[in-house]
This record gives sequence, C-alpha cells and structure tokens, in this order.
Amino acid sequence: MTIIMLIVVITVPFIAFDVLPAIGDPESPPNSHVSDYYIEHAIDECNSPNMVTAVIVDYRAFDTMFETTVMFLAGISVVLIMANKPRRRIPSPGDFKRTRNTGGTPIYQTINKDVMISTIEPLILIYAMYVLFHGEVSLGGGFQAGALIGMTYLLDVMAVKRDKPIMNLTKFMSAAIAGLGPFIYALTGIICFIGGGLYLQYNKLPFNIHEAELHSIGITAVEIGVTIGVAGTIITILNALRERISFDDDND
Amino acid sequence: MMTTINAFLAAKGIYLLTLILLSLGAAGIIVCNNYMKKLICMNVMQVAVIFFFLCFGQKTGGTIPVALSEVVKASEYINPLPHGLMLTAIVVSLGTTGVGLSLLFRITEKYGTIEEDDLIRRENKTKTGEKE
Amino acid sequence: MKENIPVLIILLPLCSALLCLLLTGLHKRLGRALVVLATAGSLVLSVIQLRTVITEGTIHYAVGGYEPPFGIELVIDSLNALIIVMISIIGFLTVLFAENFGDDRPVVKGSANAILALLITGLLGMTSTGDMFNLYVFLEITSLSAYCLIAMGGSKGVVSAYRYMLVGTIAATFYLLGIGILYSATGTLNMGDLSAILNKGGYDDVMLVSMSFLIAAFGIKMALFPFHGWQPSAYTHAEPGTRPLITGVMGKIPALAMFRYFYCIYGTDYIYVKYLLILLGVFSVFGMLYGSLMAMGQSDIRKILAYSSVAQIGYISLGFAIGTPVALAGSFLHMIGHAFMKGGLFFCTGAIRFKYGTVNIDDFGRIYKKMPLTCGLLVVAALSMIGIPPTAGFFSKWYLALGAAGRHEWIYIAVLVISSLLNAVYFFKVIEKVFIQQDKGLDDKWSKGELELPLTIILPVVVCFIAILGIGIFNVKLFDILMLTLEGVGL
Amino acid sequence: MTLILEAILLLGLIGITVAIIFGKDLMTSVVIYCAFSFITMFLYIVMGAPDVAFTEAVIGVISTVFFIIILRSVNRKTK
Repeated sequence: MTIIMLIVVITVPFIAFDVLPAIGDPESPPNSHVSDYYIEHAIDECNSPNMVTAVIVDYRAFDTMFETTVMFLAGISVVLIMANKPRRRIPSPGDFKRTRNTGGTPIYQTINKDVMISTIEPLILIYAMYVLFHGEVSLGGGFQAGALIGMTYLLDVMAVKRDKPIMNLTKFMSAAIAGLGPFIYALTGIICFIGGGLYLQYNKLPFNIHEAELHSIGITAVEIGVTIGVAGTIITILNALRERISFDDDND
Repeated sequence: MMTTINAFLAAKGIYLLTLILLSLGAAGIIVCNNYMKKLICMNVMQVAVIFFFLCFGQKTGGTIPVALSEVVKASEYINPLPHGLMLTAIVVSLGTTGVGLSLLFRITEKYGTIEEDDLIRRENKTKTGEKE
Repeated sequence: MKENIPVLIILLPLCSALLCLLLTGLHKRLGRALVVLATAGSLVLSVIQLRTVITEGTIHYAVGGYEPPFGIELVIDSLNALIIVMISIIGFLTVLFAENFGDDRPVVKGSANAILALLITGLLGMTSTGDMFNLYVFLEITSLSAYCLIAMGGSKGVVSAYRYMLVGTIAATFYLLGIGILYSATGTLNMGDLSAILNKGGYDDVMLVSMSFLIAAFGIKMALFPFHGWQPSAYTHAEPGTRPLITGVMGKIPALAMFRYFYCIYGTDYIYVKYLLILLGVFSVFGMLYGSLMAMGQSDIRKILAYSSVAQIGYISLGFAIGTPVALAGSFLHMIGHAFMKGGLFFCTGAIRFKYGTVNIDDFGRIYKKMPLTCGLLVVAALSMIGIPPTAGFFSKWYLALGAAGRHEWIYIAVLVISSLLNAVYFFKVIEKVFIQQDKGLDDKWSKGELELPLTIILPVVVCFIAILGIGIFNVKLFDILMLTLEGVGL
Repeated sequence: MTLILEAILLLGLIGITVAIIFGKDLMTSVVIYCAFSFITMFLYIVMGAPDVAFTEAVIGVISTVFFIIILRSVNRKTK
C-alpha cells in the first residue's frame, strides 16, 4: 500500500546516511557551539534564570515578535474567511431550528457545570497572571499565560449557561485587541531606538535604572504584549467559529 | 542488555521512530479521503518535526534549563535553544489549524461535503455554471 | 537613527497592519490610509537603503545588540536591497489597487488591508533576514496571509486555498527538517556562521540530505515544475485586488532564499554539487516547456498567466542551474522584470474585470478603444514576456543565454528559445483577441469622469508600464548593481 | 531509562496515527487526537522540556475544542 511504500522509501536512505548526532551526548555540535553562551550568560546578561525565556524574549526576540504576529494573522484570517454572506444553496438542518445564543451549552443544571466551573475560572485567571509575571524566573511566559486566558473564556462560553458571555467581546473588538498585543511588543523595540540602541536592545531603554532591571522591564513588557495577542486571537477565533456554527441541543 | 538497547535507541532508534511518525503524517495527508482527517495528519506531521528538533538539545544527566544556584557547569543543563524555537513552531501549528478549520467550514457550507471525491464531483458540476 | 533603516522597512508595514483594525473601528478609511502611508514610507526607506548599500557595501544589522552567532542578524547586500525595492513598489501599488475590490463592511475592509500589509512584511522579512529559523517564521507569515487572501476570492478560492495550505505546510515541515539537520551538524542558526563551518569541509553527507529537503521545501513554495500542483488554481481564484502581489512577487522570494542556501551558504566545492545542479536544470527545463504548453490551451486569461508563471519560475531556476555569475545576474534580472510583467498583466486583468466584469479572452473584442492605457500595458508586458528587445524580458533571457553559452550548455539555450516561441504563441493570441476581434458590445460598469478607470487603477498600470521599459533600458546599470554581490559567487 | 520511555510513548503516537488514518468515525478521530496531544505533552516532560510541554498542553486542548466546534456542522460518518 502507499503507506508501506512511503515508509520504505524514507527509511532506506535514513539507514544509509549517518548524519544525525547521538541523542544524549553533551559534546555533540548543537550542545557545544552556541548554547553554552546562552546557558552561562542568561542570568547576568538578561537577568532571567529561565534560559528558555531568555532565548525567546531576549536573544531571539525578533523571532517571537513575528510569532505573535502569526497568531494575530490567524485570528484575522478566521474572521475574514467566516465573513462571507452565505447564499444557502444546500440548506443544513440547523436552519429550521431557532439557534439559541447559548452556544450549545446543555440546558440542564448540574452541580459541576454551573457551580464548580464558575468558581474555578477566577483561579485559572490568577494562575495565568502568575505564569505571565514569573515568566523569567520559573516556567511559563507570554504564550502560556495568553493561552490560559483564552481557555478560561472558552471554558466559560462552552460550559456555563449565561445570557451574555463574561467578556462580551464582539468579533471585531477582540480582533482589534489581538492586534494591540504585538503592537506593544513592537513598541518596546521602538522605544529602544529613543535610548540610542538597536532594535529590541533592552539595555538601551531610556529609563535611568540599573541595566539588569532594564532587561526585566523589557522582558515583562514584551511578555504582556504576547499574552494580550495570544488571548485576543483565541477569543477572536472562538467568537468567529461560534457565530457561524448553528448549534442545536438535540443534535443526535 | 539494557545498555545495548540504550545505545541503539540513542544513535538511530528514536530518529527512526520520529521518521516513521513523520512519514505516517505525510501519508495520512495523501491517503485520507476526508479533509478533516488530512488536517489532523498535518498536525501529527508538525508534532513529529517539533519532536525531531527537540532531540538535538538532549544531554544525558542534564537538568531542565532553569538556572539553579549550585549547578554552574554548562554541560549540566539541557540545551535551551531548541525549546525556544519549538515554542514558535507549536503556536504556528495552532494558527494553521484555526485557518484550516474555518476553510473547512466554508467548504461544508458551499459543497455540503468534505469527502475528496464528492467534492471534486460537485466542483466540476459547478464549473459549467461559473460566473465569477 | 539612520543605521536602523533595515528594521524600519520591515516594522512600518507590520505596525500599520497591527493598528489597522483598531483605526478602522474609529473611522472607515483611517486604517487603510495608515497602510498606504506605511508602505509608501517603507518604499522611500528602501530606496535610501539601496543607495547606502551601493556606496558602503553590505549592511549587517544585529537585532537586540547581540553579536551574530548568538542573536538574529539582518544581512542586506546589493542583491537584497534591489529586491526589497521591487517588493515595496509592487506592494505599494497593490495596496492602492486593492481599494476597488472586495466588499466594504468595516470588519472585512480593515482585516483585508491588515493581511495585505502583513504579506508585504513577510516578503520584506524573508529577503532581509540572515538567520535560518527567522526565515521559517517569515515563510509562515507569507504563507498564512496567502492562504487567507486566496480564500477571500470566492468559494472556489476556498477549496484551492485549503489544498495550498496542506501542501504549504508540508513544505514548511520539510524546511524545518532541512535546517534541523544543518543545526544538528553545526550547532548554529546564523547563515554567515553556518557557511564558515560548512566550508571547513567534512560535511558532505549532511549538505546533501539537508539540501534535498530544502529543494523540496522551496520547490513547493515557488511552484517549481514537479511541485506546482497547487499553483494554477490558487493564482486563478485569488482575491482579484491582491492578485498582482501574490502572483508577481510571492513566488519569487523562495527562489531568492534557495539561491542564498545554494550559493551563499553551500558554495560550490562539495562533491554533490554537480548532481544538485543537474537536478535543478532538469526541473527548470521541464517547467519551462510544461508551463508554456499548458498556457496555450486556456481561454481564461487568469489561467494563461498562472501557467506562464510556472514557465517563468523555470527561467529563474535555470539561472541557478547554470551557476555562472552572469547567468545568476540574468535570473535575478528576470525575477525583478517578471515581477513587474506579471504584476502589470494582473493589474490589466483586474482593470478589465473592474470595468467589464469578464475574464474570458474571447469577449475582449476592441476594448482598446475605451481602455487605451491598460491595453498599452497589456501589449508591453506581453512583448516583454516573449522577450522583444526594448523590454526587460529580452535582456534577462539574453544574460541567461550568455551564461549558458559560457558553460557550453547548448540544451539550455535551445530550451530558452523554444520556450520563448511558445510564449509568443499564446501572448500573440491574447493581443490578437484584444485588437482584431470584433466588438462584443460589453456594457462598462464604470464610466465616471473622463479617465477610463479610477486613479487607483491607472497609477499601478502606468508605473508598471514605465518600470518594464525602464528595466529594459537601464539593464546594464542593474546588472552592475547585481554583479556587486554576485562576483565571487557561483562556478 | 528515559530513552526507552520515549520510545514507548513514540510507539503509542504511531499507533494513534494509524488509528486516525484507518478510523471510520470522525468524532473518535478527534478524541484520539486529544489523546495524541496529551501523550505528546507527556513526551516533552520526559525529555526535559517543561516550557514546551506547558504550551503543548494548553494549545492541544484549544485546538481539540476548535475541531469539535467544527465537527458539529460536518457529517460525522466518513467513507
């Protein structure tokens, strides 16, 4: 079958070429050439014990700025693709039932759905704030915090029966906010110009504080931008999808 | 006995499994008749590449890349660079999935089906009445 | 402030895209005005940057202040600067042109302009970055905005966008695999540092395996011959307002990235280089013949142009396959010329569709009476695609043939001539339909004012007209600028 | 020790992919895809990449919910 043929075609040259380094050894090129600089200088240069955050937001900050832009781009394109005015040639059963605004949440009341989730949501949001602001000390960072906020909105919209969703963002407003996130990120870079440095050079930020503090200010501002971008995008995609999908409860 | 398995896995085994996962994902995109299954197989392929990239950062006996006060030598920590890169790749795969799903919804709305063969048949039918 | 120009060129369209939705909320036309201003600003900056590159040589810009192997670096040499100017010009014209197409609800207008600005940012970033993984992120931005712009072109566009997305993601995955293998062998992600390590020798296997992945990835992205399955339907059904940018420029930047990997990083002294050149030559020869043959049988002008794009990409990769500096200069001259030719032709088709609403060339009878300027551009672009002397197309083919003669590749010269003749067949068919066929009595939907078309369509048409002739006349000057970087490169 | 654990988890992933390709009902494919992203998160933890595991967990949940939202308007039975 095609799958077996494909696997054979790919594995035969794989065995022939001995190209990849063994997995564990510390002396293999990727572990010795550039990464030792990151490991040794993460603390004193970027003031962040979490080396992964240092790599993401300080050494390779240009990557992550365009990464957040990709998220914003995905959010807008879902809005755009869903924004056509459908001339229904193929009537789907959903048309004949009045679509309630509950978004498919079951009508029946249960203890865990209504009570528990409403109590858990603020805890998740607090945890998201913790993950955001401790990005460089412990694990976490912008993406994780933004995704957590997005997940709280998703949990609330899908599970709890409310007439108005908690954040009540229209599709347009949440897309605009999702755009604001990466702009904050780009703005911190532009502010570094004023301080006379190159783009995203945190120790040239114009505030007269000790250089290590400047790095943490830069990193926190950038993480806030990433969080707003990611959370806004997830909320935008969710609103756009839910608006067009005709939910009905008794669907088999 | 354990060390020989370990040695084989370290040199070639893990890469072989990743390669099989990748080729399965690629084969799934080609073979599956349903468009949503193609999207899932696309995600599988992206996860396989992310795992492939993370394999390079491994160090036997290294701790997670968060700096502890007493551990100083560089060979103690796992390489942080692939992790930084792969955060980007994961978020890109979420973006692509979101766009793919909204495209899928538009296809279902217009042609009523997401099976490859029905879709091509209905596409050719509408080609005669093409206005645009 | 002056040394920050390389980043500012990328930043201006990016920030305008991010704020575009917010401002469209405040006022209907504000968002679009910001995007137009930003692309105009980046056009001016790119011209300044071209001047500084010619006078002072390559610019190395270390983002974030970290030296290259540790931080990300932007490398702008004379080749890059020229292509950045070309992207900015066509981007600016497309932003003007896209005003007349698409519905005008604020959400849709704001997001469409934002995505167009992000496509320009992605293209600008892909040309100027000097870091492997950064190229992947820009590749993703370009592809995602291309999927959405193609999906906006009606329900048939959605299906072709979905197929393009699947193939595009496979290409991105192959690209990641390619740089993964390179990273595992050398440990660095910076292109300059990478070529220094690779040229020390002993990496022949690694280079062959990763180069095959990279050829597959860039082949899919630039629609080279065996990987071009997605391209005709995607270019045909793309959103009419942004089609010039997608077809004209988006297919070319992966070709530049392939050149960067092929010649700037790998050089030509490892043992497998002959086989890879032959492979690339075979792809481009078949691409040129297939594209021209398929284009002859179409009646829809967009399909003709889509298939002719496959042929023109074959010319560019032919320049890479030959390898001498003259042939490389010819292929880049063709890349820049073709961007204006293809962009110009799609500006014409968009203008005709805007005025008459038809794309079938059978009912283009005698439209030159009412639309003299657009038909003028149609003729000039068609002549330059065929390769008639005063226009840009002839000189790029001339340098390609010169390079091929230098390497005694007679097959390539023969294919160049045959493919130009095939181009002549279907382009003269289009010209004949426009001028000689009797009038179909089309009712024109737009007839305000004495101009044949609104200003935002006339300006792109006229600029492309001047650009095609200008490149043709000043090609020696462009050739010298290109030779600044291409001197040492190649066989 | 970790290498063997990684190999076992990878075999699990390959099994899930085969099940998705040859499965008939879309809803089971989506649910299996959620299990797939959970095992991937577990794999990243075993490999010592907690940041990546955190992101994969959250994004796996969100993409599964998007799949299920779309699945409501798509015919579940596939050929």
